[in-house]
Amino acid sequence: MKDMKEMTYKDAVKLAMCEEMRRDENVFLMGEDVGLYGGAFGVSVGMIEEFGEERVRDTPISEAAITGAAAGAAVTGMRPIVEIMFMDFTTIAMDALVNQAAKMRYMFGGKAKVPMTLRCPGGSGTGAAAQHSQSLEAWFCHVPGLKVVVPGTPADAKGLLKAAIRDDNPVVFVEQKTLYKEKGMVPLDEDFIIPLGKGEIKKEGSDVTVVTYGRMLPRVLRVAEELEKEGISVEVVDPRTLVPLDKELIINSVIKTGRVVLVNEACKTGGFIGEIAAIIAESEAFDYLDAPIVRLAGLDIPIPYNPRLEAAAVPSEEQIRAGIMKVMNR
Amino acid sequence: MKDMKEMTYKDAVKLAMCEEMRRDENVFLMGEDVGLYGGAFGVSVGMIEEFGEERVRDTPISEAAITGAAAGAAVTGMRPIVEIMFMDFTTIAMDALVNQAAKMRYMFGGKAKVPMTLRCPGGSGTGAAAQHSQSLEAWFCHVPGLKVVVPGTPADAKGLLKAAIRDDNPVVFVEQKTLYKEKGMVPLDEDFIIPLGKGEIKKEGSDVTVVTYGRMLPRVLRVAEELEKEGISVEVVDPRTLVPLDKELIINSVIKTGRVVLVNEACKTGGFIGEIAAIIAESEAFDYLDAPIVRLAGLDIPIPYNPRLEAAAVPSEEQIRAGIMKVMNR
Amino acid sequence: MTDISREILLEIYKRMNEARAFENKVSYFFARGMVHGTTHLSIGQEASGVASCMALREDDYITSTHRGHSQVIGKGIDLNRMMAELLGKYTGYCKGKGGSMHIADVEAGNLGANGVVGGGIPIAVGAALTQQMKKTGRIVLCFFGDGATNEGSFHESVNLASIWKLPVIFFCENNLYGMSMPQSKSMNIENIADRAKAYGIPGYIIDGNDAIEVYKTVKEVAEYVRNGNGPVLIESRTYRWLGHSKSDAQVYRTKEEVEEWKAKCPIKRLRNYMLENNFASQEELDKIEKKAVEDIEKAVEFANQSPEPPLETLTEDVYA
Amino acid sequence: MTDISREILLEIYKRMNEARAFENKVSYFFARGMVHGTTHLSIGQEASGVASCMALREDDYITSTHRGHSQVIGKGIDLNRMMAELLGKYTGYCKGKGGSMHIADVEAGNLGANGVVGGGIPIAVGAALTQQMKKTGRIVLCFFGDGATNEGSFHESVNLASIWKLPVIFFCENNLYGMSMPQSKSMNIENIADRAKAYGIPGYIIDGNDAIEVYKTVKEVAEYVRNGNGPVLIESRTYRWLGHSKSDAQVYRTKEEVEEWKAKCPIKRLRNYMLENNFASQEELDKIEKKAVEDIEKAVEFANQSPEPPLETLTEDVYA
Ligand SMILES: Cc1ncc(C[n+]2csc(CCOP(=O)(O)OP(=O)(O)O)c2C)c(N)n1
Ligand SMILES: Cc1ncc(C[n+]2csc(CCOP(=O)(O)OP(=O)(O)O)c2C)c(N)n1
Ligand SMILES: [Mg+2]
Ligand SMILES: [Mg+2]
Repeated sequence: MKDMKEMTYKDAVKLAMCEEMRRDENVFLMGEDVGLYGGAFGVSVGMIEEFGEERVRDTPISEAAITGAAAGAAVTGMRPIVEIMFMDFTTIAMDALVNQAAKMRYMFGGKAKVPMTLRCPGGSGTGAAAQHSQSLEAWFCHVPGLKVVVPGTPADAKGLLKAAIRDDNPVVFVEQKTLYKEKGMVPLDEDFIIPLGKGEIKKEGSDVTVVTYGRMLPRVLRVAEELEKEGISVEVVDPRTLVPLDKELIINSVIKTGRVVLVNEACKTGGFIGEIAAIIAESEAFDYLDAPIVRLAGLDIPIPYNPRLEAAAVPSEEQIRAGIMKVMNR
Repeated sequence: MKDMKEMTYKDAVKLAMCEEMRRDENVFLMGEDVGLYGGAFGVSVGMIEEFGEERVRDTPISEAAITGAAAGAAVTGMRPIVEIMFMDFTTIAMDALVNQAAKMRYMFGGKAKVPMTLRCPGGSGTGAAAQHSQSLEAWFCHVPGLKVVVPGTPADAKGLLKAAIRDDNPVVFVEQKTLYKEKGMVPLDEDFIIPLGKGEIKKEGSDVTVVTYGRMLPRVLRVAEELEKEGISVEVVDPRTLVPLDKELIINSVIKTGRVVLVNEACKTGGFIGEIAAIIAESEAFDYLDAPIVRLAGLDIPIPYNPRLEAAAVPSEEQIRAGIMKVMNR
Repeated sequence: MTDISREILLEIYKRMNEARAFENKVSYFFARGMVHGTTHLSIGQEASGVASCMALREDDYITSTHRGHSQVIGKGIDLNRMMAELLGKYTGYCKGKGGSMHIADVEAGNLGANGVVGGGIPIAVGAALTQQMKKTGRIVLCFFGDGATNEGSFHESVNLASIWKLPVIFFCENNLYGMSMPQSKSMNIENIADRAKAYGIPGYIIDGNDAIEVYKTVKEVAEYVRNGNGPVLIESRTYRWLGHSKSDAQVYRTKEEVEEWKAKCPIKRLRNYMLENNFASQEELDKIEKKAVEDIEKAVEFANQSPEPPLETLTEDVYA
Repeated sequence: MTDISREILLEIYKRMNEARAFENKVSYFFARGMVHGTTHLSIGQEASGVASCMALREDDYITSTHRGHSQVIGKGIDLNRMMAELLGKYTGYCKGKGGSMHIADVEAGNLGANGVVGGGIPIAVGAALTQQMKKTGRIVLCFFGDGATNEGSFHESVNLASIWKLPVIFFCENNLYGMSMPQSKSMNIENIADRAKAYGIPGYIIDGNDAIEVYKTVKEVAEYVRNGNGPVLIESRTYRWLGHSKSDAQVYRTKEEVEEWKAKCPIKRLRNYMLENNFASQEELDKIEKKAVEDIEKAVEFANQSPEPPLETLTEDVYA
């Protein structure tokens, strides 16, 4: 592996796109204001200068057509990356994504490939209120044919986005807006790929397993480090890819520790950690569980505007700590 | 309670609509081909004759506008019922339903009511393949502000639809196409209402709890009756409403039996029974569990056309029986 | 008299007859409950579906619809594998997983029928984008119905294609109804072609029952589109003789109206034209017709003898 | 000379000034990071937002947009509660849960700003359906931008309203850009009003910086719409002086262009008109302007002194 460099999550996303666009002329980016403007969150700033407006395509405000066009371009030989400005607006692209892109291959008896990546920023924390703050990854996980990725660090963002772009299936790549400015060491190797479906133990531990991903990962890690000092050894497991899911990694960790806390930002009811809970409860890990599973998730509410309320809508470090204490029976 | 009458699930749905439209002039039905044609599944046949084309409104093929218009009509004083021809096409209405209807009240600080009902037939089994056979209820359950109902019998269909129409919130009412022609006794009482959020024990039992809803309910009941004869006492719990969910009923049953099988038709990953598994695994019922939770769900595939393949895509009675045997350690 | 060659006219005639025979057979099967699911027949619309595709280059693309049998036969398809797909067999185009609503042959340029009204329109636009970016010189013919033009996907897609000047022909088969909804009730305009004005592109209205007009218009428009002038909207007026799908009592239209349109049969019309203008003899045309029916019988035989998809295929091909 | 009354002109002038003062204040807050989130200011568009609403009956409805401050002030709103909402306070219109993008007052006929481009258009259609079914005589004024007309929701909604002849005015504030995308690149037509042709309804183009033209057109169109003639599309041409939202370097347009439009200030224009035609004196107008600034200061004070929403309210009002 070549050098590493410290960079933001946002820049890691950009680097992945740029490297893949240099490597493969079939890769291109399209979306609202991704060109000169550089995207609503500035992820693609400067790309139009390098790649031109053919390959960094500004689109009208037409999420359904953009996403469907990506599917059509993908099935005929391109590898489009679509940026949907906020995850909330995938609501407008659901037919294209769910009924078309995800199902084409199967419906056509295996005689089609749809190598497209749909990038979208998810999550709350920016004061943008109910229609700009959702975490809807669970929806996509429920759609066979789609892969779903939610990176929690800059390095993962790079390695997973490159894998997504090279993958021959439609991949929903959920970026975390509140992580965009977070920094981390990122491998510069142009073949640094993190295979979709491979989770990672972000911190080893022996007393309790915490499974989490995305925005909640840094929070969990901070709590885990504090607790370490207090003598509680927390193992932090980050699946990184939700579909396909690294079940083995999760189950083995739970077998090892016998206790598990699941954390995600999305609304609790129907969130993806519910699926993880079910997987654990039906697995051989069930017999090793010394306490009920604890889930910590966003409240079942739309995200409010007021900053204090907004912050209280998703699990805080205090709540994560309390959840771990609870499963430890302390 | 007045008389009961035997009728189909489909007629029970129609009866509920007719009664509510007679009772409240603000209630009306709109959707594609709901008028003269009577709806793709014939649910509203004859209604236009009674109520006229103002109140049984044929719409163009415009799911986004129809659903958004229902929200707009609801917030200004009407109580629309929207029929989306197949659940798969709610993909086109997701912004209207999820970002608008579901969130209006909260976003506006409680100063709006959105009393609309979105009816849609879900599920496979009719040979209509991948784009006309999905069971997407889990999506809606993940959207705070929506209520979600999936009736499994004609009587429940009537009582729950009437409750949905009278409810002041947007309700997604998922009909089961393969149950449309199933018959059952239905109360004729015009005030027969089943409160949203109240589940029912469809069959009492003591050895094992099976939680299921919708199309899988009759299958589970048939298996349960067979097993009864073989000396296994199965309790069948039907939540009927997924949001709000009658958690107590489920948890108490699991505490009683110590074993639980969860069955739904939807794809396994991210399906609503995953949520139910999580609720059980984090509840006091966890300590009563004598075996891992067993989930039986649709495969993680789009629904294929070939009838044999299609049938194999969702849990069969044999598989349900095997699942129950497994949790019984037999 | 037309300058279309005799060979092409005969080929159009052949494929229209194949489409008719194919659908008559399918209709027969469904009426007897011998097939599972539903189907949407295009009997009466064959000129529209067949002659338009015949005007394409072989390497051009189409996106087809739920009412797509004439379209894909027009594009050139193996009838055996098509019938096998309809009967859910392993030898079908989609290995029995797609059925009538999803017949596709991506390699041969058929990007798939679509069960979602308007669902294929953005896909066509994306396929056209590929052609433009890769400078292949190919174009895309995008089919949809009158009802589909009320979907948001139509609007967004045509707009997108118009600003990027993509090589796509938006081909609206206006058969006057979207299921039970007459066009006159589903929109406040008479000519769907007028919707082109919202995107600054040309709009044409053609007689969709006249194979020659369909062929010539698409041929001409294809060159315009291929030359980088951007998309075009064609409204092809036609009629479906049968119900919307398997189960349709057709209460929304009169028998007289149906009879009127049956009199305008596109196949008879082309036949008469060829006879009157000495393109072909009665016998020749009879032979073609007969052969079409026979070929469909053979296709049925092929399908019947084909295996069901093995159960293991159930979970295959979800991912590449 | 206009036949609009002096009282109305003065009221329009007052509200335009309030809108300007409100947004100047908000801009100041955001620039200093004193508010959380983002906002979309309509400075330069006040005539369009204010005068159109002023032409409505008080009991008519509007659906507003992300760039809606002028619109809702035009409709008549309590500035204190509006400012409180922007600052996320409990006394705000949405109890601090909505913020700039969701200001609503359903009872007063404001069905809400919308964070989704085009999201309010179907809602307006539904509200108009209520008016038609209940025969209230009220109409709905539906705001959206040039960019929004490329969304499917625009197309489906206008079509639906056109066939049902619903009492709704589709009011497009064409400020030449959808975020960074110039109208000239996002669609292949010059006049958005031409999109009306796709639905068989009238389309008008007006100078959105001329409060008098805006008022008169909407007044006239409102009567047409109220009388059951169906919807109308109005394209109101205007310009936003500031960036799209809080963070916008505006690389997509020139300073000269912005300056050109600043010279066309809608407030100055109305002021000059009133002075030239003796509708009001310099002092009167100065007083109004001053009062507007003061009222906004008072609103800030009100908001600052207002409580934060209690934490218990977090889970309230999800369901009715
Ligand atoms: C999004 C969507 N809505 C509704 C349907 C149900 N449906 C299937 S075909 C059809 C009518 C389509 O009308 P048109 O576009 O005119 O095509 P035609 O059937 O007349 O060929 C409808 C409503 C669907 N398949 N997809
Ligand atoms: C569905 C959707 N897509 C994208 C956005 C992001 N966005 C917010 S405003 C805007 C531009 C809207 O342009 P226009 O309709 O012209 O209104 P303007 O901002 O110019 O007033 C965009 C792209 C959004 N809020 N909703
Ligand atoms: Mg039609
Ligand atoms: Mg604009």
